[in-house]
Amino acid sequence: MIGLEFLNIAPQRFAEQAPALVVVGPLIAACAAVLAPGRRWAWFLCVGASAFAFWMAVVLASEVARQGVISYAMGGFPAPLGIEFRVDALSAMFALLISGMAVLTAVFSGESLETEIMSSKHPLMQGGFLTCLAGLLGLVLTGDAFNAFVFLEISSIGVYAMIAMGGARDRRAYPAAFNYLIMGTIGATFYLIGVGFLYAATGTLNMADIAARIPTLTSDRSIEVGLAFILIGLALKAAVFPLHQWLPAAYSHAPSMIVVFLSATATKASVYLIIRYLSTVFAFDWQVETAFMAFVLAPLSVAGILICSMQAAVDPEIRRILAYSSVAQVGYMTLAIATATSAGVSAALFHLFNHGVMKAALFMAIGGAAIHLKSQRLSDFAGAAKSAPWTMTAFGIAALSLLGAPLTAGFLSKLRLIQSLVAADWGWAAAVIGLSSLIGVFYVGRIFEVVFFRSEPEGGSAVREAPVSILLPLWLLAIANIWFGIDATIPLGLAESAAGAVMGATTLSPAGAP
Amino acid sequence: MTQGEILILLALGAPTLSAVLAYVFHRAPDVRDTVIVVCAIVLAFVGWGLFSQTSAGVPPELMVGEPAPGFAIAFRLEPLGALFAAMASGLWALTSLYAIGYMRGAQEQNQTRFYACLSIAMVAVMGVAMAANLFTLFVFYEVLSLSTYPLVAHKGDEASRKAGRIYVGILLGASVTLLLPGLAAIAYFAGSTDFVDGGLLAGTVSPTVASILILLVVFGAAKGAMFPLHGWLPSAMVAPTPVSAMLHAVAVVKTGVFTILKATTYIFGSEVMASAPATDWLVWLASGVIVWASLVAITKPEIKARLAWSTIAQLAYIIGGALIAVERAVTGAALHMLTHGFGKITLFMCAGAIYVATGLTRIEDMRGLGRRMPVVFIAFLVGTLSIMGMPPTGGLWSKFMLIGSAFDAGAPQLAWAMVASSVLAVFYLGPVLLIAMFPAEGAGPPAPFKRAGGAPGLAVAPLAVTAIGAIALFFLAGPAAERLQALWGSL
Amino acid sequence: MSELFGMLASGTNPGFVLLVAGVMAALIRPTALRGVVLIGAPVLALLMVLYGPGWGVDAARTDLLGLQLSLYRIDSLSFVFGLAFVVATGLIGIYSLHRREPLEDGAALIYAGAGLAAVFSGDLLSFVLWMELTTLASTAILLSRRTAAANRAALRYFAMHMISGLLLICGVAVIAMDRGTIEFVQLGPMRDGLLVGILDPSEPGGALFLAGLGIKAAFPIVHAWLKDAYPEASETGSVALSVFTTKLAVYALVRCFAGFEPLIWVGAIMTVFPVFFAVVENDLRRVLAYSLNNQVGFMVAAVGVGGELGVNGAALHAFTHIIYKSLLFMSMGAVLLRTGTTKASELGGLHRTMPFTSIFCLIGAASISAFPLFSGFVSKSLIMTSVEYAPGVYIAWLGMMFASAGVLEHSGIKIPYFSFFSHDSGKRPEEAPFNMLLAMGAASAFCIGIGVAPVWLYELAPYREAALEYLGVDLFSAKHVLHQVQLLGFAIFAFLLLKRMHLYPPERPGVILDADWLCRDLGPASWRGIGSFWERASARRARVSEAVDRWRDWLVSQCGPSGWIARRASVSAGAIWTVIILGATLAVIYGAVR
Amino acid sequence: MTTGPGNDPRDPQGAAEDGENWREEERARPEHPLSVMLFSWMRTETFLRLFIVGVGVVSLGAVVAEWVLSLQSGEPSKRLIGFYGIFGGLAFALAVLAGWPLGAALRRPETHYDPPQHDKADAAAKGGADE
Repeated sequence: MIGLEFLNIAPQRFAEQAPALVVVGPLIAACAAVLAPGRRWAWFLCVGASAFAFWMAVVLASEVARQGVISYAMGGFPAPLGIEFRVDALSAMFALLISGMAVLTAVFSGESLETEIMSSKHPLMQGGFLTCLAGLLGLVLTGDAFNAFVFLEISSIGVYAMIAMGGARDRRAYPAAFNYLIMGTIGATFYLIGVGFLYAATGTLNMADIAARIPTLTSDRSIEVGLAFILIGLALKAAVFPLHQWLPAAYSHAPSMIVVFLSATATKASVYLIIRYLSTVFAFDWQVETAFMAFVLAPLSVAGILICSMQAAVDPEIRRILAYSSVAQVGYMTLAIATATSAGVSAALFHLFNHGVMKAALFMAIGGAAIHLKSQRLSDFAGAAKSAPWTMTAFGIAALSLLGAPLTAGFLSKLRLIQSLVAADWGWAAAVIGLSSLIGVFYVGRIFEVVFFRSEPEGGSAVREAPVSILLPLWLLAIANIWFGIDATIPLGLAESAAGAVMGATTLSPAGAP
Repeated sequence: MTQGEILILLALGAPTLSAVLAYVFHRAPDVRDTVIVVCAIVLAFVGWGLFSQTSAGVPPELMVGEPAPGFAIAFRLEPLGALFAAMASGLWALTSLYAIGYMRGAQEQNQTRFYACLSIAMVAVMGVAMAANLFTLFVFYEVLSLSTYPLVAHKGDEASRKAGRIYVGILLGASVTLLLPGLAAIAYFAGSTDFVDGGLLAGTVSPTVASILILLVVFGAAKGAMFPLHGWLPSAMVAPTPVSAMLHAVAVVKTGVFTILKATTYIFGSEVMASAPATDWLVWLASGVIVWASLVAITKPEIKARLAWSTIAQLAYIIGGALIAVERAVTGAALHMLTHGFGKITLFMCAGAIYVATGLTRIEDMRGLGRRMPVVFIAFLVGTLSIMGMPPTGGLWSKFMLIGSAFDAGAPQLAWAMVASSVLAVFYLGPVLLIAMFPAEGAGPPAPFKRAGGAPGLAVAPLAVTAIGAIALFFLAGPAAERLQALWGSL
Repeated sequence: MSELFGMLASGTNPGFVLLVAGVMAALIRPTALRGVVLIGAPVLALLMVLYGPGWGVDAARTDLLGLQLSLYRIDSLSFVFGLAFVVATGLIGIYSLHRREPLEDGAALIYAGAGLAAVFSGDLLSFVLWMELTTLASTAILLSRRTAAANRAALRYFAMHMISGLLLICGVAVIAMDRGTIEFVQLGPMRDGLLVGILDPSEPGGALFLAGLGIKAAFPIVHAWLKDAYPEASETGSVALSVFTTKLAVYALVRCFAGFEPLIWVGAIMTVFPVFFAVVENDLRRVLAYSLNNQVGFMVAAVGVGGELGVNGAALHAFTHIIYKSLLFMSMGAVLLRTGTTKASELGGLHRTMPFTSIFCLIGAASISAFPLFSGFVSKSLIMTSVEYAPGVYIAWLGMMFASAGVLEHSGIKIPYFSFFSHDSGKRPEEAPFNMLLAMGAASAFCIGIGVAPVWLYELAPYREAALEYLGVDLFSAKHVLHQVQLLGFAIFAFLLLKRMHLYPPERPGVILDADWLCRDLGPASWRGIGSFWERASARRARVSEAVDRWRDWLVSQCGPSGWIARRASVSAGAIWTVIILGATLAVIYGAVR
Repeated sequence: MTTGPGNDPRDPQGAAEDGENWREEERARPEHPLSVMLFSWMRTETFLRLFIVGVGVVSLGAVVAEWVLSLQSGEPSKRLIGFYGIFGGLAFALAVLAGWPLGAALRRPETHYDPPQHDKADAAAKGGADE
């Protein structure tokens, strides 16, 4: 399914434990990394643990592809009493994305941290990163509502700490981290309250059990209220407009490494949970849910897409431009999900994957450039393409992908999004995406013009070519952007099977048409 | 591998190679220029090969891959595309010669990037011409937009950067906001985006839906410079003349109208077009644009601006023909792509040759130059006749077919607009010839040459060839039209 | 000899010979050599016409765009026109021998060649194509005068003929689509005993074609190009111009619209209104242009009558008209060459030193005024008779009678009188060069020869029997001659009386406003009006765009880092939003459940 | 007979510049013998009177002849005897007399259509557009 099945060479017993190993591995490595004797060791640990997690994710994914849903009882206590890890195609896709990005981020982190954080704090940074990774992976694999909250908090705590560590270089990171902490906690609390409501109504925390019991209850308001709290909480974590206020600051002031990782994964994990709750826990055709999606989620998405694209179009700081663009892109995903069709969810997941690939590349390139350039102002990147051709070419490719230029991944996902919206008879929403693409032309064009066509300032550009350890993952992502734009088998396959696992088969044509 | 597949690969490969080698040999301008010319000539032969294969009844095909279900990158030449490919590749060979003459004559900067981008633009044009479905066409359409942006912004000063912004903003903006949703919607309604004889959407969509889709396509393909998305074309005139000549007279604008033509012919089909109310609105709009753009052209004192506005009017002819979408109209529109291509490229090359030789761009300053640059101005005369649709140029035939079919299809306003614009062409192009070739007595002496020896031979020879081509089309239009009509024979 | 020409002529349109000769003439510098081409080519063409393929035979065919083109076909109608063209070309060749303008000579020959080729075309499309070439060539003739006024006139002329050419092309395109054929068949279909043209003006294609021909034939209101452009050409150029374009239009009108009754009225108006303009016009060549317009009106009226008599009338009148009108233009050309002007107010008394020219001019004047024993009488009688006997057009006939008197006034009297006689201007120019005299003499010989022995002209008529019958019975009948003598006699008598009584309007310099005022005064004025409106509009637009810019700047500032949105992006705002959205969600959910 | 310098029709201004000599030369050119023979007698008042009378006589004669002819043939004339003559004379007089009001109404100075001189460059740029 994903072309990486050859990695599934682990012994069967080992493979059976993969759901646990994929979380536990990074968690243990996190502790080890903090205690690591030097920054180089920490880095090796970090890369190793990420790679291990990725391997396990691949193993999981191929197992899922083979046998469908994997249910793993943590510690041998079966559900509903024990904590169940329930891995289906949706989870597997996210596990792959998160762990894959983690590997690249880990590789990237070596040189990047060098200039951003004092070296004594590297192990802490790497530990935080691995904690976060473990949390995110757990989040997407667990089948337990409360356990999901725990993993959500684990990952968040790692993130808060890492953002704050950026304060050494950019003091604005402290308030950013604090704000994120407050907002994140509100979100997590809302989620917890929602789970509490569900528990009160159903008496279980296992998602599958909740799903099974809901139909037996007649008109229990607590279910509906629980749903509202859970979705709002998760929307906050996923940075759905206007609950995204924490995100731009966090992305623009945190160390590059964590931004690369966050942009590709963190909000996406929350999107995962949203899909999970909407599809698995509750029924997608439940009128409460469709009402929520049509009257709350869709308007918010549209507002986010347009307003944040506008903000991106005028902001002078390059990382904030990308941050706003991220919020807009989350809007794309939630808009597609809000159609409540399998095609919509599939398109959202497809875009989610591609967006991860392109945003990581963009932030990575900025991070690579930032090794020598302290400023983040767009104007300081004038003529950067001349002084750092490799870095900036990769950046350009990813930017084109963000724009949705053909032959890049972004194009296909945008096409798919529009197609799913048209298929759901949401032509106006397709028009919104078109409009925001128009704004996208402006902000990407702006970046392009500065980077590629503005002449260098007097005395040459401060941007320098990034080191090989950054160029390597960067170009891997850039090539992936092109590759997935020409041959989208992998992301599309993942997205389709993930959507299929929770929604049923995808159709994109009207009845009767070939 | 069949011969057709090889030809398609060559058609994409030759300009790609040319782009790569331009960078490889950027330190040796002579080698670089030679390589570019060789690649262009190879491409011209390939273009001709594609055309003759198509007309011999073996349409070359090539399936590259399917990035997403229903969206395949695939190539297949039908007569319309073959004609476009042959025209673009043939003119490209001449333009590359001319470009070398011009760029050396005018001593422009950044020549390597220029040639590389020009070559990539050519890859895109060939891709558009050969596309087997709207998706592939769209992909190369966008590649063309992106690759020509550096050409427009070539000078790098604020004015040209601004022009570049307008250029890319309108072209990309329109295509992502309108064409892309249109593409997705077409794929949704038909299940694919393949170009099908008789129209992919035939019998599947209501007139209302068809109208929306038609509007999305016609305005989305902003390269066709349909009002109100025409603003990029005059502003793109800051680019060096070879760019204006090749791209804004031939490749880019023709890609726009070609997209529309392909869509109306193979996606919508004549029945859907006839049933959709939007067709009527657009025909009225096209008629208005034809007259209005010709009037604006009269007011422009700069020769390139005049030509640009004239192009806007002429493109509306083709769009009008595409909208009518019956056999004769589409044949006429395709033929007009060809004849206007030859005519307009000649005029632009003349403008460039005059600029290289004398540095003049304003028409009023060109008095008496006809005697000093006879070849250039005779070619200009030929180009003018072609734009007016006078014999002995091919422009006559395309106009003949377009006008006839417009009357026949119940769109006489379009025909009258074409008549009016042909007459207005007398007033926007006529004065150039009058001032240059028949200066009134008592006018001052002609402006001196800025460059010793006038325009370089490399900048004059190609325009003579295209002028001869414009005349030859008078005699070859019949065979060309017959080839195109094969497209309807397969129905 | 004849066989040789037969072979050559069997498949080659004689127009091509003139075209080739035209290109040669434009390139050849030595005057003598060019003279050979100028005279040799028409001679060759004449032989080709005489020994051409059989009538009605398609001698050269080709296919184009799915249409069958017939490049060479002679029939009895085209033969008359072709012959007249060839003769005129020869006269022009002789007349222009003294000139050193290769471009103009070449253009004139190409013009003639295109005209000849058009006449001998067997289908509408090739006819129109050759017409387009005549437009180009005649514009070149105008341009080769090389004066600013001629250049501007050329541009107007070209635009007008572009319009007409496009109308013709539109017409052909529509006809081709409607009928599937564009053959330019021999006249022949009979309807109610009358010959009728091949096109129906009530169909769109026919209407377009008629409109195009109407411009070429200088129908009223669209006639101004004729009087505007022809007098701006050089002395030889205007001779060439006077021959072809309008007569080609007449030829095509005969083919296509013979028997279309409204043409009688159009023709009658065409004969009448130029009379008034010619009276007040000062430039004698412009007077001739008006007179040309008026004469074409006679032909158009004959076309409208149709039938054998009408067709004969139109064709033969075209033949004689071509010759006497060139003769008149030649004589005025000689005056222009020798004095530098043709303004009546500056001329007079030239007969003292230009006796030959005066005589030739008088012969031309007598011909155009249709004095018996001159060529105009021979052909115009046919037309007047045909109109007289057409039902329901008596008023038109009266108009044409009036115009006959008018012709006498402006061409018969005004032209020779004000240039050669009248009061003495004091100018004593040299007599015209020999070649000019030769050409004028030959033309005069034609005029008198035809007038005296009309039989051989009538032999050429498209409907020979009908023509010869008319010749035998009516033409020289005492009654007819007496009528004409009365008409001319009383008119001349009136002239003499008016002149004696000083009631004849004096010749004053000036420009006479005509329909070209529409495009020369009203056009520019409205263009300027539009321009100023546009300026005002763009000023307003600039204000609008300023407002848009301000709005955009405001939007940008609100979206920017210090804008309204970003300023409210605090934690507390986030918390408040969370609560708001929670509330909204709960409301929606409750609403949905209820 | 010698050729004057102003004979080039394309250069009337040139002729005017050294016009005085030319005029003299022109005046000096003797009348052509043929002209003397054919036309000189026309300039006498006697001839003119005779000519007017002659034209009148011929015209009236034609009317009379028509009348005689119609008597002889016996069939009634379609139109009034002398209709053509009366009509011709009146038509001619009408056409000529119409010249007075028409000239007043339509005649403009000779420079009427000349392009305005002040914005010559503008006119050149627009070319024929203004015409």
